[in-house]
Amino acid sequence: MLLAFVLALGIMAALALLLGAVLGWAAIRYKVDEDPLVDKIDAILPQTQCGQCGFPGCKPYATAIAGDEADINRCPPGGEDGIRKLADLLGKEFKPLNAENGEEKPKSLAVVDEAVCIGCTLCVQACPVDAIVGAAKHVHTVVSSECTGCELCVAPCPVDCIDIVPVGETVTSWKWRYPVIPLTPVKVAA
Amino acid sequence: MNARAEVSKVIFPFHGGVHPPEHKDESSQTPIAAMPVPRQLVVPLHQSIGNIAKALVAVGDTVLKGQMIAEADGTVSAAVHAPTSGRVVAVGPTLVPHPSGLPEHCVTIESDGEDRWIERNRFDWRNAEGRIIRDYLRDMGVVGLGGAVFPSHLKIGGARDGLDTLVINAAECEPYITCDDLLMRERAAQVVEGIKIVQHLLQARQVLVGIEDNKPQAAQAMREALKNAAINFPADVVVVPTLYPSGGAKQLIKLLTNIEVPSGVRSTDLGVQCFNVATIYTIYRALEHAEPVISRVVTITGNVQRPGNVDALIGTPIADLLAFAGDKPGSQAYIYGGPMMGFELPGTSLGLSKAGNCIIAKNGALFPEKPVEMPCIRCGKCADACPAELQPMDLYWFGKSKNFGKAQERNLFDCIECGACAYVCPSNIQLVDYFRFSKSEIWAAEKAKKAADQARERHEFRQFREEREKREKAERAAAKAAARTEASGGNVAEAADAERAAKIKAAMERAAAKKVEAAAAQTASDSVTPIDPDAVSVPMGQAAIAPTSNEAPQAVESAAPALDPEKAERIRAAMEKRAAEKAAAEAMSPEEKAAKEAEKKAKIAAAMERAAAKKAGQAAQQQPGE
Amino acid sequence: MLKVAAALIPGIATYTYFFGVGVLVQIGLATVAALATEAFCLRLRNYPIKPFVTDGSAIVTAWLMALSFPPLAPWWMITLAAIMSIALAKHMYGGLGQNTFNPAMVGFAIMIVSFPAQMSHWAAPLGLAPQSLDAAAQLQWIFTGHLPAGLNFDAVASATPLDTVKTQLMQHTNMLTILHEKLFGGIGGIGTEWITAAYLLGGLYLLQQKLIPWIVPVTFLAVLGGMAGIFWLVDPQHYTSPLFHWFSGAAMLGAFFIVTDPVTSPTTPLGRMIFAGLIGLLTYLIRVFGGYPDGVAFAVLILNLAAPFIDQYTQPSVFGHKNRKKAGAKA
Amino acid sequence: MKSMVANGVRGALTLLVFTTLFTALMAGTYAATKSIVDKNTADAERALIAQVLPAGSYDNNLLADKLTLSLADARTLGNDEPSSIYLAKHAGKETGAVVETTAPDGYAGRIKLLVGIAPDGRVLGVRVVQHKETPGLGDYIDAAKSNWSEQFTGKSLGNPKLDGWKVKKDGGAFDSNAGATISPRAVVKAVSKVLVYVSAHKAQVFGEAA
Amino acid sequence: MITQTEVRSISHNAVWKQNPTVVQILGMCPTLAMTTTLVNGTSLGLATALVMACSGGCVALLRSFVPNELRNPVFILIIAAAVTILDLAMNAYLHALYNVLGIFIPLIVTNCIVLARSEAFASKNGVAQSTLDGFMMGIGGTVVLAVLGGLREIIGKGTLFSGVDLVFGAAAKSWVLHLVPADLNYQFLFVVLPPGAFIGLGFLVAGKAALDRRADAARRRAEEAAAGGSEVQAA
Repeated sequence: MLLAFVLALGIMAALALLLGAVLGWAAIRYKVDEDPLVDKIDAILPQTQCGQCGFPGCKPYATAIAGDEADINRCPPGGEDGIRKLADLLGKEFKPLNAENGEEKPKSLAVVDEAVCIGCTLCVQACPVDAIVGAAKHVHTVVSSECTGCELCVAPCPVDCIDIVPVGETVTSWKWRYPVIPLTPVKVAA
Repeated sequence: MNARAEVSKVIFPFHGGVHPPEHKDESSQTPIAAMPVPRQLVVPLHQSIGNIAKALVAVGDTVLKGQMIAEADGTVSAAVHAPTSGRVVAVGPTLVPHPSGLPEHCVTIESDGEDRWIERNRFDWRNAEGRIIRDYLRDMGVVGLGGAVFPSHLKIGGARDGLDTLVINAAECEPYITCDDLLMRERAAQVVEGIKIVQHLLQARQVLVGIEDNKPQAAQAMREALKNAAINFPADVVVVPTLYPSGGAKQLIKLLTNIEVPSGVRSTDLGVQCFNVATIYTIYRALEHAEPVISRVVTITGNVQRPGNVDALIGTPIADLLAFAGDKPGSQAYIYGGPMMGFELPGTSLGLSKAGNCIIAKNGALFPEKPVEMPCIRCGKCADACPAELQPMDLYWFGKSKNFGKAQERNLFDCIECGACAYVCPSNIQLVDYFRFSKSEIWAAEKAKKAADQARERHEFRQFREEREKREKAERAAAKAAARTEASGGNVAEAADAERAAKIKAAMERAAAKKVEAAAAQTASDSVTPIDPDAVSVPMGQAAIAPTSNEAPQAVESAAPALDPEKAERIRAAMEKRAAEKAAAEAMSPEEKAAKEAEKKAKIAAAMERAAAKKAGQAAQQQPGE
Repeated sequence: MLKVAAALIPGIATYTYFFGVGVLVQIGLATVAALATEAFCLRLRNYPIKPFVTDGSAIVTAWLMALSFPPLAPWWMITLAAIMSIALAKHMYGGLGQNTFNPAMVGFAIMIVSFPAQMSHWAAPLGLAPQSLDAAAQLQWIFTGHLPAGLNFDAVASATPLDTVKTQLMQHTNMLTILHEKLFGGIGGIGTEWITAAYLLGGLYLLQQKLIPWIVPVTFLAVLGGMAGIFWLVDPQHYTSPLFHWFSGAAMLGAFFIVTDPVTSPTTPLGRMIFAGLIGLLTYLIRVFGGYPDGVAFAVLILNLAAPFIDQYTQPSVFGHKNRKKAGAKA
Repeated sequence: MKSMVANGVRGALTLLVFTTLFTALMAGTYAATKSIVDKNTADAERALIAQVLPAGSYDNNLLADKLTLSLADARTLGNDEPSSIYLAKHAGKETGAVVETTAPDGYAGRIKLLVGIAPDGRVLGVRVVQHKETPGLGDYIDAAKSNWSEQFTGKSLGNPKLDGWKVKKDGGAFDSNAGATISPRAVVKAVSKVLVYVSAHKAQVFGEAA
Repeated sequence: MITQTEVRSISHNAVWKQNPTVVQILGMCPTLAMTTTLVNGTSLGLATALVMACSGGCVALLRSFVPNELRNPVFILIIAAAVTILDLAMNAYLHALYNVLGIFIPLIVTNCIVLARSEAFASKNGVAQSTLDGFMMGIGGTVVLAVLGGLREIIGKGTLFSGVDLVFGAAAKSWVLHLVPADLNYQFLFVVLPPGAFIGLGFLVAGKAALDRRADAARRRAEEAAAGGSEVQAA
């Protein structure tokens, strides 16, 4: 009986030594340095770089989410859809958009009223994606294909010549709708 | 002499297909009628699958028949011409024949009744270079008239050592439509002239004209015209069985040559090219008579008094066409195109487009209301009917559950939206609607993804640039400060020890100066930049406060190595180019228009550079990994 | 769907001829219960009742299930089975077109697992039993569980040919002796062989109407017969012939009416072939080596589960992509 | 490189400490409960055997008084391995024997049985110990499912005669459920085999111990 | 050490919100195999709760000594020890019940809910909290196992509390309720066999979701009413 105990203990100890050593070694050897999660989150974020989430850009917000420092419901341009995708990715529960961060708006573009623009370059400096062109003392224009509609250029403009215009649907951007299923549910008699 | 050799007449059937009631006799009994010039024409500018043509006229301009009123915007686009002479009364969004029912750019012309041609010069295409011919066709607005309106100039050329087979699509498989049938019966000789031109341009070794066996008269006319024309290449009419959608380009190519063209592959690369017969006709008119595409034959049928074919000007309001054919009461809607692939028009005020091969007045007798859509029971009838050999029930399922990735995996984009699956579905499911929905969702998602990637890249680049500017500024300032201390240090130096001590002191002072300068730079940049790019992980509220002098140099130093050096290098390279381009663009900016132009060019160039840099970067990253 | 029901009628008629009105009672009970359950579930799920109840799918389910039941099963069993098959196997999964398992077979399987004793109470076919039950006696037995005075259930009951073969073999009886029993007629057992032939007739009608893909019944019967043939040729003393396997039990009913159910089977041509073949294989294995006399129901249910998987791996190549594959292989 | 080794050593030592601790804990519990567990196991076995003996008919330790059969003998009783016959004694006098037997021909495999036999050849009791018969169909031979197995009590080789040791359907004396005759058939056959064996080895079973 | 609110939130979370069986769907092997009767289900559930409480406490106590990469082996070691001790103890002191639960007691080691809670909760929280969480998780599972076992017993066998004598001795045999008279030999095997457990569990999951939804709707209504009320007051 005693021998059995000693034997069991011995085998267990030997196993423990071996496995512990392997695990300890492997933990260092196969360490993954980067955090691919940040990139995955960043890929879901809309990249408007608008800062409405309270972080200076999408990547910082992604880093904060990955580090469990920020909630997933702080991105208005991403909308509910984006929150759902983040919830799926992180295995979290869906939360409605935090109203403090703003509300979901249709995709918009900044438009410079060229009659008013004085060419101060303040909006050029504000634009996070370099979508506004124009030199000092010359009228500025927004490159519509690169504008993310983040609205960051609106505030710095001293003459309020920038408008945020929602992008309407055109024949080229039109999408086929989800086919309506003509299955009319029976009205439950109350 | 007629040097015609025998051509292969074996038919290679494609999978699936359906045979709905043809309804062709109603409209094929009368010759093509000429439609009088209407009072007003609404000419859509989006007349190809590519970019919308750019308008060249403004309200109030007078135009002549055949005058270019909009030019092609880029390669995948085609010009638009005035169908008659008159005055431009409107340029702007107007309802167009499109399933969305959304307005799109149109030029509305009020006819002056004179129908006066612009001066035309015959184009000497035989001695012209291929590129010139292609540009000419683009400027003549030649697009595929079968319904897809693919710019024809893109299909000319490409094959280096000639083409094996030129397929002329005259199958016209959709029910009701007879415009190609009548065109061949009445203008076969001109079509054959067109065939000769295209054969020459493509250096095709043989030409096969595919006609369904329900159009014997057209086949006969074409055969005779081919016999009568002096052609020196093998060409013949191949009569194919009537089976929808044998008129689909891919299906017809398969039928005639046994070549299957997969999605995303140019048929030219497989040695075959396909043109619609009406397109061939317009190519002939354009090259031999310098006539741009300003009219087309359109079938008007269904619930009308005089169903038939009309040679109508592009832009003719649908209402005028219907009035010409005698619209009967009881029409619920008007189908634009055939009953299988067409769509219901959002109105009748809109103008005929080049894609409009048929208008069907729809009533309850001809188009009984479909019974209720029932759930899919996976019976597989749709798979049996699918000419693309897809599994429509699976695609339907993925589309319905918005599982688009899976749909794409199962070759959703091989679907030609022919509607055969929906036609045979015993549960009356509108399968094609789900496929179109899935496709447009996928496209939209891809577009959004591209835009996001672009924005991310631009943002990262911007951050990098700001970083570099700040660093350079700091370095300059430090150098200046160092020079100052060095000078003062020289006076004090007497012994080696003292010198060393002084050096240490100088270094300390240098560091201190650097700190100060950096802090200054920081504050300076803060005053113009609302977002502090250094404070990467600091919430904005904190970042708005200028950092203290202790934090600043730390941030400057730590932010740079935080970037992956390889990536930084790439960004630097891109940045240098970009900066140069931007400077150039800005230099040109005094004139508003010039600035725009330059910017656009710079943008394209920059995008190309970026793509190249990205590719190089990826390659560089992959190599050490392997 | 109604055509499928029509194709079952010759089978039903023959079955009734050999086994009495009990068959019709089972069918009637199953139909009523299935339709009522269908309507109730649709109502509960806020679906329009009329198009779904009239599409005939519930009726076909009910009939198939009733035909796999012993004609003298008590009334509550067929009713419960019908309710279970519609509510549990069909509507729980999302209704028509969404069910993973063949509802008829689920109903049957639940019952044979739960009440194996009652589910093996088969009356002897016409002319075999020492005492036969008239219509009134059958009804009395089905609805009350009692037989008229003087009748003993053991006297009217009889095992099915498949069951007999299996149990007798277990008693180490020689196959030839077994087949000499009068229960066995020409090939598949008295009555049974005619009923299966009638199913075959109905199946041919379905094939002619192109309502079922021919590959499915053909593969199923070929594999079942092939398995039987191999064993039979090796050891005819202990294994029965392919003909016996084809014309007894639910082979024909399964081949044309159950394995062909589109909802629960794969959709690709190759997939259908694999599906039907594996069902044939499993049916034979369960019949000969398993714990239950017939294997069609269990084989179908097991393969139902594998249908999406089979589909996934048997996707046919799409128009134009065949060349590409070949070109890729060459390159 | 060094940190890998260091970390490995640290991991090994940590795991060693934990393993030793918990192994010791488990071993301690095992030692503490062993005697009770052993007793429970023996009790359970005894109770199982006692099921086929009338209550109060023995006062000996059933597990101790047993006869181990040779493999050949065990085979005649259908067992694969050497089996035992347990002897019940009351005040030193044999009151019965419990025979382990196996019916090989159940519907779904072997059926293990315990048969209690009195010295005069009467059956004291029959219990199915292990079987795989179809639930709800053949499993009524299990005493936990029905009292079918009680009909053996009191029967002997002469009552009924040997050719009456069949189910009623086969013309014998034993009841069975309609539609499920294979399992009872197997059990009846196995019990009769035990009776035949015991009567043939009467001296060996009862005499030798006496 | 542990506050009242903590106790409440941990308990609510473990028993209802994160119920191991119907929400996390963990530890299905015992759930499906051992819920043939109310007594079986409850007993196994309680055994699991006991193991979870012990292992939770142990893990929380030792967590600071465990390097990150050794978490799994050490936790499993702790759980295995707890289960082995319970197994031996039950064998010794509750032998009849041990016979019934048989191989499922050692299998608690592999019940993923035990390791899951060690990893997700105990490795980050205090001893008291972890013990409570483990125990409450076990209780949450027990409740479901008991309900499932009870339902299956009633529908499948027509009895309730059968096997109670295994826990409380032979005297308890009379406690068994026969909803269907015992001599009818009623048995609905489909429910007794594992498929019945799957379907029953499905119904329980659906039932829980329905209850949650109803509670949610009620809360929303109450909120709306409150909001509406305040608006009215403001106006």
